[in-house]
Amino acid sequence: MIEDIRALARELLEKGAVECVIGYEVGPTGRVRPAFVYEPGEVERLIFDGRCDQNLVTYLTRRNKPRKKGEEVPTTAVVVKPCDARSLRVLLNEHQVQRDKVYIIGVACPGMQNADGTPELRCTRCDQRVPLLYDALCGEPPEVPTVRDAYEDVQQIEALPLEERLAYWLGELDRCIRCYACRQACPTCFCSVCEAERDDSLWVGIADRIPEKAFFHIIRAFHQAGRCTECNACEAVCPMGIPLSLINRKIAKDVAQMMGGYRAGESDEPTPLVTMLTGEEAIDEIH
Amino acid sequence: MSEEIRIGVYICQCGINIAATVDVAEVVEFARQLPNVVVARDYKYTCSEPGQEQIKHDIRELGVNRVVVASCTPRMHEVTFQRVLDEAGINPYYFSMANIREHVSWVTRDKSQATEKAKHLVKSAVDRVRWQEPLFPRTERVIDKALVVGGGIAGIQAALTIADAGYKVYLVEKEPSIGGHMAQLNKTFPTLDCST
Amino acid sequence: MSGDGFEPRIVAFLCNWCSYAGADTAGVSRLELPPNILPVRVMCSGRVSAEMVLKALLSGADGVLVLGCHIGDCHYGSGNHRTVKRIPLLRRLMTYMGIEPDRLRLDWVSGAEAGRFAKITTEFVEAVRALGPLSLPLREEL
Amino acid sequence: MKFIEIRALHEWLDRLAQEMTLIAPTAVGPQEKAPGSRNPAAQGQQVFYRQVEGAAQIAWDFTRTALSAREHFMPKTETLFTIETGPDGKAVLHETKLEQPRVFFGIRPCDARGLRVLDAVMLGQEPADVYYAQRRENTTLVGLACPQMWEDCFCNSVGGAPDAADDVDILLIQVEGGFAVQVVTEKGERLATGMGLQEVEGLELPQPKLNEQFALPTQQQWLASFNDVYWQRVGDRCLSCRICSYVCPTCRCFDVRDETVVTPQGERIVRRVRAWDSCQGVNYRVQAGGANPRANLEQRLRNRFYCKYYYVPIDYAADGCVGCGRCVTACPVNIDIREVLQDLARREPA
Amino acid sequence: MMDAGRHPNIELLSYSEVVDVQGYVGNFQVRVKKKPRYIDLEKCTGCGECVKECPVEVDSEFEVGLTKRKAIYRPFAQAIPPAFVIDKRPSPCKSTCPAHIPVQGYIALIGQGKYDKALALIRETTAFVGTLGRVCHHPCELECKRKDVEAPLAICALKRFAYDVAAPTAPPPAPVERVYGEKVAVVGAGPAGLSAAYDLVRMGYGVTVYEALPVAGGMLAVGIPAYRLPKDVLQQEIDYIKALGVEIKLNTPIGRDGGPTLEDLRRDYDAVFLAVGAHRSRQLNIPGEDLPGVIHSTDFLRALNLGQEVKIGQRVAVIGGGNAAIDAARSALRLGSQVTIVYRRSRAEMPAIPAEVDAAEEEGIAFHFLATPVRILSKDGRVTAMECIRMELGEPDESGRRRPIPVPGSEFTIEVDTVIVSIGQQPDLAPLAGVEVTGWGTLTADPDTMATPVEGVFAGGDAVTGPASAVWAVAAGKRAAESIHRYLRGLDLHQGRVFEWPKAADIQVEIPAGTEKAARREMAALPIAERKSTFKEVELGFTEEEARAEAARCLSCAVCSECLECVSLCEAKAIDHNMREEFVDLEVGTIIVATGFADFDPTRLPQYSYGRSPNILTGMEFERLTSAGGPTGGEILTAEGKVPERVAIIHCVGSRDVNANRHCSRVCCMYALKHAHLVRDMTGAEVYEFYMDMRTFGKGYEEFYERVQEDGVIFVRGRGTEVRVRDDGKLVVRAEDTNLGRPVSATVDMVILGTGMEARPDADQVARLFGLGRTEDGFFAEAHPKLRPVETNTEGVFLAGTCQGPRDVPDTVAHASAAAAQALALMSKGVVTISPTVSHVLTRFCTGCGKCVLACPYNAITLNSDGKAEVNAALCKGCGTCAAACPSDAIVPLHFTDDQLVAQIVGVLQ
Repeated sequence: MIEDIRALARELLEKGAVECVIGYEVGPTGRVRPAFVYEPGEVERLIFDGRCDQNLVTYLTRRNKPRKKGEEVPTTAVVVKPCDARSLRVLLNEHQVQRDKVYIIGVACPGMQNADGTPELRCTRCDQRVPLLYDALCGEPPEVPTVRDAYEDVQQIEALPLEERLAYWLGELDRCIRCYACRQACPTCFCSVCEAERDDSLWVGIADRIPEKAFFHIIRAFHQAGRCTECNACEAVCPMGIPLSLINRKIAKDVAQMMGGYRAGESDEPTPLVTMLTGEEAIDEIH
Repeated sequence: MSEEIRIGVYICQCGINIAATVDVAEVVEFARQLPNVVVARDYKYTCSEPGQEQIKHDIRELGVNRVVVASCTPRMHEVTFQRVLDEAGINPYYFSMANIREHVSWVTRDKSQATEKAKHLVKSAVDRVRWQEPLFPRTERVIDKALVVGGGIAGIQAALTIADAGYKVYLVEKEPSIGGHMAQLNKTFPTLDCST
Repeated sequence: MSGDGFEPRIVAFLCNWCSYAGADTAGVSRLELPPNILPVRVMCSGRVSAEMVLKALLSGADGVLVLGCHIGDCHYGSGNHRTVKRIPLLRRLMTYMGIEPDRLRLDWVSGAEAGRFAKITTEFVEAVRALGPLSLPLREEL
Repeated sequence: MKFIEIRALHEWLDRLAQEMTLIAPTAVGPQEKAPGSRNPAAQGQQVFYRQVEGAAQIAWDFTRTALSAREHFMPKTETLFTIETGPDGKAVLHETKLEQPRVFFGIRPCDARGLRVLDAVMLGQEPADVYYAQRRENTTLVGLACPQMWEDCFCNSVGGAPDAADDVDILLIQVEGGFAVQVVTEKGERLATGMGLQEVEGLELPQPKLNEQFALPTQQQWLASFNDVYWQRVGDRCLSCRICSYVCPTCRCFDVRDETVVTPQGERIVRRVRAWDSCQGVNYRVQAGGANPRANLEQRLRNRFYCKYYYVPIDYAADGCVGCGRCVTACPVNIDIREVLQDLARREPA
Repeated sequence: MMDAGRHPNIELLSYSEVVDVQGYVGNFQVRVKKKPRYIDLEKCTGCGECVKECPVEVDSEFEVGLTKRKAIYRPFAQAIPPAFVIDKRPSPCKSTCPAHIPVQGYIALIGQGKYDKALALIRETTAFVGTLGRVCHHPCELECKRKDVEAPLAICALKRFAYDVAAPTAPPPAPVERVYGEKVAVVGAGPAGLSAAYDLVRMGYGVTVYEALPVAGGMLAVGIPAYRLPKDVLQQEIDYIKALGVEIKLNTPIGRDGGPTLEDLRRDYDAVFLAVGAHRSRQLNIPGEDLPGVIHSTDFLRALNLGQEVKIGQRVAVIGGGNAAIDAARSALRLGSQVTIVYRRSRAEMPAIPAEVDAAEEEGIAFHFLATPVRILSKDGRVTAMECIRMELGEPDESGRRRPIPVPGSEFTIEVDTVIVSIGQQPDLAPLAGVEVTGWGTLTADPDTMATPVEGVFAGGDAVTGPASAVWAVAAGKRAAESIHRYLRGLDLHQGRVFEWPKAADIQVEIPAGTEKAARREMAALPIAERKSTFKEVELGFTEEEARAEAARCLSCAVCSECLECVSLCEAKAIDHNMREEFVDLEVGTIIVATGFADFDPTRLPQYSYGRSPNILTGMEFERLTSAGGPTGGEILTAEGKVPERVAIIHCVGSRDVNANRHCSRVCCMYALKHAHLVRDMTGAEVYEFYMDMRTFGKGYEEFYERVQEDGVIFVRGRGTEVRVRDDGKLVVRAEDTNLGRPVSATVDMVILGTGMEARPDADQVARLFGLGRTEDGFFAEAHPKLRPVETNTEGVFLAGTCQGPRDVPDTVAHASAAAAQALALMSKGVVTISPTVSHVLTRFCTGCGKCVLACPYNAITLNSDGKAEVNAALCKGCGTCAAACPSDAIVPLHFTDDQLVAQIVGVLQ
């Protein structure tokens, strides 16, 4: 598969079809990291394996702006896993990326692995092995049984008594240092100025206290309603190890349950939170 | 920085509609303490001519440039007071209203509770008005052509009325002929005359 | 607020066309309402964002009530279609984070439903009173 | 050479915790974590410098803490003062009261060295920052030498050492059965009196294992690289989060805002809040009127390296980076300051 | 009505619908769809001649189904505009037919016994009438709506009937006059090539067809055995084409054997159509395939058809499941062999026409499903047996059929001496230098226009699609002909053409009430015994009675059958069956919605037995009965033609009823009184009026009520609860007389149901179009029930008449006048004031994600060319829904900003 990716990357760069190919490489200390390849001669840097769990789609939003006023938006090729493709679809739906400015190198995903070689938890509940959209597909789709995500992790929290839930989250949020890595790594958090960082502290101030942090995390999750594709980028980058996916997945679960099975990034349908009722909703909790 | 904010607060007694349950004097005293409030007054009927004049007077004489009226529902008199501001030369959107009649005096029995709640609402209105901005309506041209959708008797009547007044009308009918149900009627009650 | 016990403070977002009018009608009908309800008028319940609800809770409200037009009666046609998705979803998320669900309620009150307004507000105040003040760590601390 | 047995040390620490504030490395967070996750922070509990109630809470077996010692001298958030309405309706200002005397036990030499930069900025010019000054004054540092250099550490390349005693009041070095104790300052001397130290002849100190040393770029190389496309290439990867600056012992940028808050009693107070800021944040350096000389991500990223290795040495005559390696470990996209330094050092001086 | 039709300021757009409304008060942009009337309004004189020969009759809407009208009709005598209109809808058969033959038209003509006209009508589309009538795989029949009644029509057999009965006596055609100088070369005289030639020659072009084989007809001639398509039928049809002036050069291959090359043709002709077919067999690629006893079906059938001697053995295996395989198998059977068909999937997946498979089985052909040969065994160079392996079906492949997978170890052997391979064909394109070939070995051509990448060269038929059926080839030829015509005339190849016809599943057809079941006729067939030894045609065709009975089953889905009889009758030449819908864009300042109401359908309340007796009438039906222009000429008669002696009128049918509509329809009391009066006046019958309350609120209404009381009408206060139809046809009405407090009943000859008004079924679409609200009863909502009865929540849009709620004529006129006055007030003032409390975008924060655009109930927000949200202040009503949807706080509802509301929230909590 990696040879396919490299060959494709070389071809695209040689033809001048793209300015840059975003993929993965191994850094000098052996860690896998995003790679930005501009020269055909450098494509050998690219790798792809079970360690490549970053969501590179995050980088597309900022590349969708012209370098200088009046310049064309450059075309970028990006290596996209099935989960990343859903993020990309959300960005396309929300006009953050122009389809003709991105060349999607889809990869048939073998599933990502933890440091110890076990499959990543999120990959064990993933039922897509081929991205929903791509310009070229690299690799053979592996035979992986279809798994239905039962949201068992979320259900565990839901099953806790209210006070224990509060205690749990207070404990987790206490460690948050408001570094915003979760937001920055998230492909679908692309506001130019985050509500939590307004100059006028309209909603929250700059302090690192529970109310501010609770507001930030609840509202960030809420803004992800119908948009979070559960790529787990937020949790993967948190320097404090806060299980952020539990919040986002809760929202995704509820959106699917309440709004006719909607799953972000699987279609061109926008988040149901901004549209009219369709009659398929199961909203049982008015009051 | 823009001009100094000078808020005038007017608590209406509404006869005894408000005054019977809300200690209006206490609310006035409370309002007077609030930041940027330069004048706070009560009056029997703020919406009356003398009540309106008082506001205009304060705008002119005391330099009040934001107005809060605590009285009845804004669904009743918001427009009235906005006009007062306009007439006194300040933007009508520098106005905020606290509903201490329908939402307080008429629905609360305990006088101290009512007074407390009235203070909350006045405070809220004063805080809000500080953030309010001047707004200006604008006008748009109207194309002098009309569309009538449906060629039954209603559509025909409307189209003819407008056409007779000299305006162009497009009459759109879904069926191959206009006439609608009316064309199917033979005689109409009570005079039993012909319909077509 | 008087009394020895806990008196909850409730922010009630009322849409201008139905619920605010319904509250007015309650006044005109001289119904007795709990003084704990502090109304904030918005043009449409669709204006009430998750941020506003949270801000109210974090700023000292013990409960938030969102009242709009009945579905189908929205003055703006479908503003409340968004509300009916947004608020219950927020309520679920809040509950998940450990905040009692009964601190947030979405309901519909038309301009004529004075009795309904009184019933909902009274019920809600009693429900929040039973819960006590909102857990302090979530509030602004000194 | 002075020596203290482990048990004696524990007893002393337990006593100290009774008498004053004792800060020490301690494990924080739920123990159950996503097993084997690629995120190093999710590998179980993390160690922080936190106030402890006794020796039992102290984590002895740690590499470096998740956050540096900075958070105890320049807290993430502090209220400088509050203003509230007094009974007569007039505004009353309350200044924040500061902490009791503190012992900071177990600080790593690099973290202690980082305080030099903070000292230079907060105390080096008039007026000194009173909050910082008092905390610094009130705190006695008991260092704990690293038995080896850890993964990603490079203190030896920036002039430090895993067992350097330069910036602590007392330094403990683990030896068989206890710790060798170096009392460095007078402040340390005062504290050490209660420690019950033994004098042991011929105590052999272990030599910590060092990481490979590398050469730093010269001032000329820094100067010549400022407008290089290199920063764009590194910036390509950067997420513009603030992890690197928030884990750093020498980052000290802060933001101050006056905020209005409502107390649970419903009273409104105004408070002046100081909180950490970061040059990596999008709104860093936005000036009144909207101008922003660090509008681009790569400009901000570049700023961080120049700050450590160019601005601080020139402005404050201090080493801006202590080589703790936290930013290297924590960076989610593997922007490695060692790689950057070596890349620049390889360049021909202009 | 007349005034409206001729007022100089009124532009009447009849038979039209508003499909889109943009803009805002004072500045609306409206798009109107003008449905095709198929009759030129300017030319139509309204003479009514056209109606005479129209074969299609449907219920008259105007006479509420009491009489019939034709497909070409005028709604009523005084209609405005007075022109006729053709009621033409899509039909599943014509839509599905690849060649879009007007199926319903020739079926209607057959039904009327006009067989020659039926043949002529089909020949308007294709020359292969008798041929397609025999070999077509008739996808039309799969979609025929009659299948929902019992079984689809035998469309194919009816086409054949038209040919068989009319063609022998039809006069030979005269050569077509050349209109254009250009010449076209067609390569291949198969159905595609000849269809293109047929259309081109009729347009007036010179056409020469080059054919490699010694006969014309392509696969029709050499691929299909005579028992399915007799040689003379095909030959007559080819002769017909030739008679029009098409030249066919036989034995003239292109690019080989000394024939001209494609380059030559391009030089000598103005356009070239390549329709070389797919005559090369696909190989099995198994050991033993080269043995002499292994032949390919194309070769086998070609040889048979060309009359060459073919030797096959006693035991024949045919490999494959397509039509060619069946043809080969049945032909081999007729040569006296035992035949087995081996097919790798199951019967359900066979691509052959199912009826053909059935016929093969009837004739005694054996089948081996789920098996495929792995090698052919031989002895002394002669085939002795074939080793096969069993297959099982796996996941569906790209064709949608389940992929066969070999079952390991399941090999078995069948003894055969001849193997006929029939697993598909490919075109032989090697001689055509310069053309572009796809990965499938077929020619590259635009699937819509048939244009190839080579200038002036078009291609179609099997050579492009791979082996398909004859009707697809005909369709391709027709498309190519149109494209070549456009190409030669310098016209756009696409513009104005319909390539995608509506899918049958999307065509809504209502099966007329009372349609009775009638079995589908099947053609008689040759006895099995006779079939085994002869190549005589198996199917024998319909008799005239069978054909007409079968034709009578047609449901006339399209209403107009396109038989084109009307065209010849219209002296004004006003009829154009090719009219298309048109769109008109209007700019208006105000809109008045006056879309009216719907009559309540009493079948929803079965207790009134409506539909179970013709003497139970709705109010509107009775209305027509009393009209001089109505079905009885204005006489009140029962369905039996008698003057009724007793009549009951039931009020509030579908109104004031929790099971139907809760509202009062306001007009029924009065029209019921009117009806009572008319019955008394015209027949003297006894009239019972069952009413709940008598609502006579209008001017002069109570006086009218008194007058009707004086007429001697018997009033019963109480809801008519039930109408029972007695065996003798009399009707029994039951009610509870609330004055007497007991049940009463009346036996009558006629019942008039006082059916009420309700909102039109399309009210929700109209509401969405114009941004209207609706009240609980489904009618459009006015802005205020008392103070603003004609305004709506969309400024500049007003309501007039019963679309807002039930009202009678005087009230409707008053309401409409009020709406007109409101519209006039706006227009005469010339300007509108736009409220400033609208949303405002802070572009610095806007990311252009579009959430506000979607959230806005008024479509007031768009993304501008910078990718930022932009508010049309005139459309914005200030609800603020956008602000709650915006994650960036980038859109601010002025006067209800976040700052202001937060200040208010925080303020109120202290």
